[in-house]
Amino acid sequence: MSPPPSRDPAHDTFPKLLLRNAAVRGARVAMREKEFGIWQSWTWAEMAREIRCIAQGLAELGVARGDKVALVGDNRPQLYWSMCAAQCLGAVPVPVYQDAVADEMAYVIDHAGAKLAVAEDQEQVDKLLQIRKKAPGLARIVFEDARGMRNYDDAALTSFARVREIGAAREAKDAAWLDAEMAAGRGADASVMLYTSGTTGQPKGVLLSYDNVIRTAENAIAFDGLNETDEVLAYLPMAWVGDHIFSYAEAYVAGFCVSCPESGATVMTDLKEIGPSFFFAPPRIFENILTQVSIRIEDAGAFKRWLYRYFMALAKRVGIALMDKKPVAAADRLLYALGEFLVYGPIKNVLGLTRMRLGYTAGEAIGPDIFDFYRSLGLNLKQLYGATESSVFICMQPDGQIKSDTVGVAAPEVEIKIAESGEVLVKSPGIFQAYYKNPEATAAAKTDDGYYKTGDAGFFDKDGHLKIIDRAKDVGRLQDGTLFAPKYVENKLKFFSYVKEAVAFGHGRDAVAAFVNIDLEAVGNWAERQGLAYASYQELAAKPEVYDLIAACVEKVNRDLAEDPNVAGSQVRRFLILHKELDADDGELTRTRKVRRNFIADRYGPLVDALYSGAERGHISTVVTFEDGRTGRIEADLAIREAPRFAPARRVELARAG
Amino acid sequence: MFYRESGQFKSAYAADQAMFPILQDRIGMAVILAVAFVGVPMVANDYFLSTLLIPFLIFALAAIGLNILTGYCGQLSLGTGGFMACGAFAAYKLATALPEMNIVVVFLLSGFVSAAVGVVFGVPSLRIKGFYLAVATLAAQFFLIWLFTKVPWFVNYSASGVISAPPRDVFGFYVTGIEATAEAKYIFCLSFVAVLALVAKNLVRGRVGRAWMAIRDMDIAAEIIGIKPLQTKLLAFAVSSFYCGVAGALWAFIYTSSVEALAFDINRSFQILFMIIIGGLGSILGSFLGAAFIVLLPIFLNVVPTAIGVPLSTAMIAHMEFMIFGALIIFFLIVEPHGLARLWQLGKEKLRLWPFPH
Amino acid sequence: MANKGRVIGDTLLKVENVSLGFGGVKALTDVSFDIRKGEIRAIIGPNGAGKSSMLNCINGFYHPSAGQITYKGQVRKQMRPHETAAGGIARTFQNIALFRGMSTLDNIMTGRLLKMKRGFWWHCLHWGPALREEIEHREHVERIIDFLEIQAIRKTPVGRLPYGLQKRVELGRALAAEPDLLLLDEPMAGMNLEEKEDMCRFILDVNEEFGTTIALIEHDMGVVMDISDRVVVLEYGRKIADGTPDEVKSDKRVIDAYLGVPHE
Amino acid sequence: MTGDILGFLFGPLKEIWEFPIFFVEVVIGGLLTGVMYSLVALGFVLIFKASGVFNFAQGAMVLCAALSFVGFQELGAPIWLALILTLATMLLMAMAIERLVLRPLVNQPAIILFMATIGITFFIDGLFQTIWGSDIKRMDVGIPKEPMEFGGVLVNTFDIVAALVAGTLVATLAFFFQSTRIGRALRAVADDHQAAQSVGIPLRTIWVIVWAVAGLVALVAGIMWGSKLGVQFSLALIALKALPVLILGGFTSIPGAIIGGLIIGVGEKVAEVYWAPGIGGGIEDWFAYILALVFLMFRPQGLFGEKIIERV
Repeated sequence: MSPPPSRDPAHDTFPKLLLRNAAVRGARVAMREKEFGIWQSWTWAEMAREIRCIAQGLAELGVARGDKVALVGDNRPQLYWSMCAAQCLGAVPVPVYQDAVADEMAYVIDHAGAKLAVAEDQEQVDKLLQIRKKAPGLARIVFEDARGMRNYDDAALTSFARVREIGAAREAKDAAWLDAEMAAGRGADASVMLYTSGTTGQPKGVLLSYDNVIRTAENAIAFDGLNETDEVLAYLPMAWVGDHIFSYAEAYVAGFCVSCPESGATVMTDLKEIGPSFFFAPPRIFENILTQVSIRIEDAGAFKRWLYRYFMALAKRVGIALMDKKPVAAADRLLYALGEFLVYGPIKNVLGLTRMRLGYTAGEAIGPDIFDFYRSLGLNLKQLYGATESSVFICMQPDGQIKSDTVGVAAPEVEIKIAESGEVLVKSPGIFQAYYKNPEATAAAKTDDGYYKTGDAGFFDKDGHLKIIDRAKDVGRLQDGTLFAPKYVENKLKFFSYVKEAVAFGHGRDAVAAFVNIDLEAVGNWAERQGLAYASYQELAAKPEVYDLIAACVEKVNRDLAEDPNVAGSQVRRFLILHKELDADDGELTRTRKVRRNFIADRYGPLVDALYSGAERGHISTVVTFEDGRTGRIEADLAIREAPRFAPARRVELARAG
Repeated sequence: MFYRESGQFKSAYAADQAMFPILQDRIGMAVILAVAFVGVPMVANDYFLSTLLIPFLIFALAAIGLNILTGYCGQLSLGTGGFMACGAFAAYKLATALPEMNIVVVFLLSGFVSAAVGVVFGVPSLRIKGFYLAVATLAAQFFLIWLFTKVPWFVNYSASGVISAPPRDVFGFYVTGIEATAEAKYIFCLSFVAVLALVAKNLVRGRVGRAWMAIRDMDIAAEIIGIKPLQTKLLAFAVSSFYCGVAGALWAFIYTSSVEALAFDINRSFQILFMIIIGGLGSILGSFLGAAFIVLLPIFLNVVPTAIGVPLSTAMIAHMEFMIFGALIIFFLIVEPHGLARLWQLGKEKLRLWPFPH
Repeated sequence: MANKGRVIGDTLLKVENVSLGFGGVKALTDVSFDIRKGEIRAIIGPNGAGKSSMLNCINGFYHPSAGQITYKGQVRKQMRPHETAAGGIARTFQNIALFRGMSTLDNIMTGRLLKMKRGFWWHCLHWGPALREEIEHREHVERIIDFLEIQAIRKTPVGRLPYGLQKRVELGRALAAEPDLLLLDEPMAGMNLEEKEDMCRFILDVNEEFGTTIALIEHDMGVVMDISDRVVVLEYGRKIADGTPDEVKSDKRVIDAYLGVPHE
Repeated sequence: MTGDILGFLFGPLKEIWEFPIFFVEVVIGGLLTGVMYSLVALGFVLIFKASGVFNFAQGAMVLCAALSFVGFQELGAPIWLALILTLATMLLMAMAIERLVLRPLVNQPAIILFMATIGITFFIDGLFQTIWGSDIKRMDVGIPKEPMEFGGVLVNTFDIVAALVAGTLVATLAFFFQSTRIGRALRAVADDHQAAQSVGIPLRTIWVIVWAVAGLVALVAGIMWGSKLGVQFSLALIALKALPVLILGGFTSIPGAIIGGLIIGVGEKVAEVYWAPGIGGGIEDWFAYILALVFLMFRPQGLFGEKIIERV
């Protein structure tokens, strides 16, 4: 069953959209990049020229229809161009997570069978050269930034400038050839291959067709009213489907401008400069920004702090109602307007969100306080539910119907049903073609009637909004048979700014126990105000005062959980604060920074045992990988705390809900 | 608070290096100019224009001149009064010798005469530095004033030695002499000051200004990267004296309407120096702020004690002025050597980050 | 170190029998050596060996009381430092000599002053050719900023920067002049290991990427031996050794000087 | 035209040749005025040597000392008491300056300190005139003013006394510097602030002492000048005359201050008497400066100043 084609049949591939944009809005800026102190920009016409030259150059290097081209690096215009250039030739771009260690990269490149890779800089080139034995198909490496590459004489290396140069020569001779190649693409062709990080096992290559991506992008653009005047900052990994849809697909379809930050370290400054109208970030980033806001305001003088508190309280009271166009008293409206001038406007300005018309957060549940904070400032932040396999969009929140604990209603042209097991099943134009070279997994992921199994457990609330509670396979039961959704508990913990990560255990146990990672910045700042001295994360994490702080958070979570009869049994009985931050390099988190619960349970087995043994302390010794690749061993002796628990709310409600 | 900079990104160096890179500042400046050129002449009375605004503008111009030399190029000068006198007398000689010449041209030329004199007195700056140079500039101050007092040629052999400025017009409006209205004088001064302030700002933010600041911050390093010390310093002396000269001409022709050397004595030099210390060394804006401060303080001292019922004698006010200026100079040098301009800048920075402190 | 592609050319600067004295104190006595085009030449020696005096002679800050300096084939007359700068010699200082009142960007822009030709009157307008010139040089400076990885501090007043960054800005200012001969006076003094490594990388990159001839003074023997082609060793104002790092390392007098064997 | 200029330049030489006695009188008059300049310059040098501060306020201190001295006398104090009270005032002022100005500005560039002393000048000018009034006051400490004749040369007794007083003061200061503990400490401070501190000399105390001594010198100068010209604001301007003296003599040299003063005194007087009439007179306002300036071009460090070696 093939997805419906794009709504504009003449422009059913990105290369065709590129030509259309160059023709209808050639003078509009298509991309920007902060480099050499200013925002270098390219119009659609210039970008089309660049892409054509690169495509010709890649063809010269032997890239042909059906080949895979790996893209390795941060968000750079040149990498986005290479993506489109590959598509011009009918090749399939495979963006790779730029922070992947060599082994992970080797797997992806070998599995995809990439012939050529476009790497951002020396660092990525080094990795690629290192993995060539494991990925023998990789014949050529194009590098964008020539810095430090002077002494490399590997025959496989070509500079990006050189590719562009030979491409330009070829383009001058034979532009018609490329025109034909670009026209030869069809909507049903494979457009891009994105590797899912996967919480377990090896990553899977998700093949999406042009129809998948373009049709979905069209729907989303119509849903949110995006157009060519919008501005987006591309700062999330190119290998992640979210970036592919928002910074690439939607930009080509709607014709808006995408800006690339100077470097990872300058994203916040660049964000402020650009002031995007459409902004996307995982909850983690919104959370970090809010933490920053709280910390910075704490350093302000008494008057400013009072002003901030007063107007934030007001915003909390009336801000969201105002945004949802609900009736608000005239006096409050007036005060809110004053607040906009004195507090909200300036804060949005400093954060770079002044021009934000639309913001999305997805990937994880966002804390209701955090979500409400942004919305009460008058920012149209929405939650989104999606997956790589569905070209992102499954559920979206329509304006005026935004709730912090649901992900909204089905997106346009999306059908959702809930399986017996509670799993969410989806059918939409964006549902992927197949997992590359993995028919079993493809078969397992799709039902016979064409639904994609999201693997998430959830249910619709009374307004028809979908509420996701956890991964379907992770939902377990305590010994007494009570339902236990670990992520639900973890998220509740993580909604406290002091908690960076939490890992909850309980399946098959008599009660719930948890590991906690403190947020070094927030807790560190708190410790400074308390006059607590500490030298390292480990030392801070072990402080009894910090335990008290976290215990208070756990207590609040338990109180909260007790309110909802469905999850009242999941209250945390015992917890400990881990001596190190969970790290993707140690395999504890996925590249998208989701906790790998089972891996952690294995690795920290003695600690889990200690949580359930009633011991006062747990001992652990772990191997860690340092930044330079060396490994070392960390030993720690951690305190374990008991948390107070609360009686569940009345059974009557439980009965009704059940 | 007022600043909403998000989204004001620069995609060209010209925009990045603009005088007012922030939109709100551009709007603010446009409003100030509109008020100064249109609003003020419509509302202000003659007294306000002739005793407050005109001297303020002229002082500001002289302060810009001294700031270029001292604040930007680091060469302390106590001869400002002398260079102002130069401009005043050059303008008088030019205006009387060539009555047909447009007064704007006269003023500009007198600026160039001052510049030439400034260069002569700047020559020692090659050999001597710091307060040695300051003392040397006193030579200019005393010598020039003596010259204009003692040599009758400068006053066209007038017996009294005090002469009034001849009436001249621009576009049919008298700007000097008895027939000139306060409004015409004000607009004329304002135009001069606005244009020259713009030129000064242009100079200090480009190649020339960087060379000056390099000399100021570390003259040895400046020379080693290829800056010619004498030429750079002499240029600063020339430009500085040009500004002071034009200011002197405006002072004599427009403000006092009489050309006399005593108006430009050593105290005038100190007065201008105080303006740039209080206003801010190395800041064009500071020159305006300092001038405003020095013009307003005596008025404040006159009005406030009377208002609160403790009227002061004239002598007392003069002494109070001395003390307050002295104390303020020390205060600013200790607390904020970059003066009011820096305070404004810090305040602006606060507004840009509002409500955050950093 | 794979320094392929580098070409060491002819003599760029030749110091012959140079002596320098201040009053009664002899800072340099009869020192001779040469610097070849494209090489990294180190001048080392214990404190007070006359290394800085040597650099000061080369860039015209001091005038040798005897001997001569030949630069680009011409015997140099008494020259003021700004004249040697115009001849293509740039330098950094042991005790950072940045313009503290200016930003990083402006500091490096001053390094371009020699190359800016537009007249004073255009600068009054800051428009037309003057503006074009500013932008043209800004572009060049931005490349240096990018090269030295100091984008984040572009508009920060240099006085507020930590020591290591100030050193980098100073290198940037010297590079902005596109010198033929770059003199570095203890570029790594007071730096921690990581900063030293960065600085070494920059020095090598400058040498290889732009082909700039570099003469550097350094206290830290290890660093010098790693990056330089040839080394001159001074002690008490006299040359005691000259050669490749390996030769110098095994020279008995050098070992004595560095191990502090009493000297009569 | 050329003839006029030559006549202007060389005419007076003929006059000098013809009336040598008058010339000697002029020179001696110049020398004695020069002594008075030296007296003011001495205060500058003292402070500059010990704290590196170019004290522009020295002239104002002369005025303040004189004003206070006369003021106390007007209040009925006998001369000795007025002298003590004035000295106490100057000491108080020195302490205030050290505490309120020098201490907060320590380690600032010299030029900033210089500007700060301009601030001090204005402040104390205003303050003392507020206290004592700004009328011209007569000062009489009983020094005779009749002219005396030495071998046909007429000399003013007052000037002789002034010269003697100045000489005594200089001798005392020289002794103070060379032979007392505090004096040696002062010299150490002048050479190297840190070294002085490291051997246990409290820098702040030193500064107070130096400023107080400069106050004493100012008092002496004030009494001399005040007796000669009356006590009034223009006394502060005398100080400006001491600046070229310093340039000539070098900022750090006491002998330089004296010899510089004498040269300026003589040069100014001779020029005034012989050449000034030809160009309108009143050249004493600037002659010293131009002389110093011309001199500076050839010897930037002054007659006795140390040669400045620039270091990088």
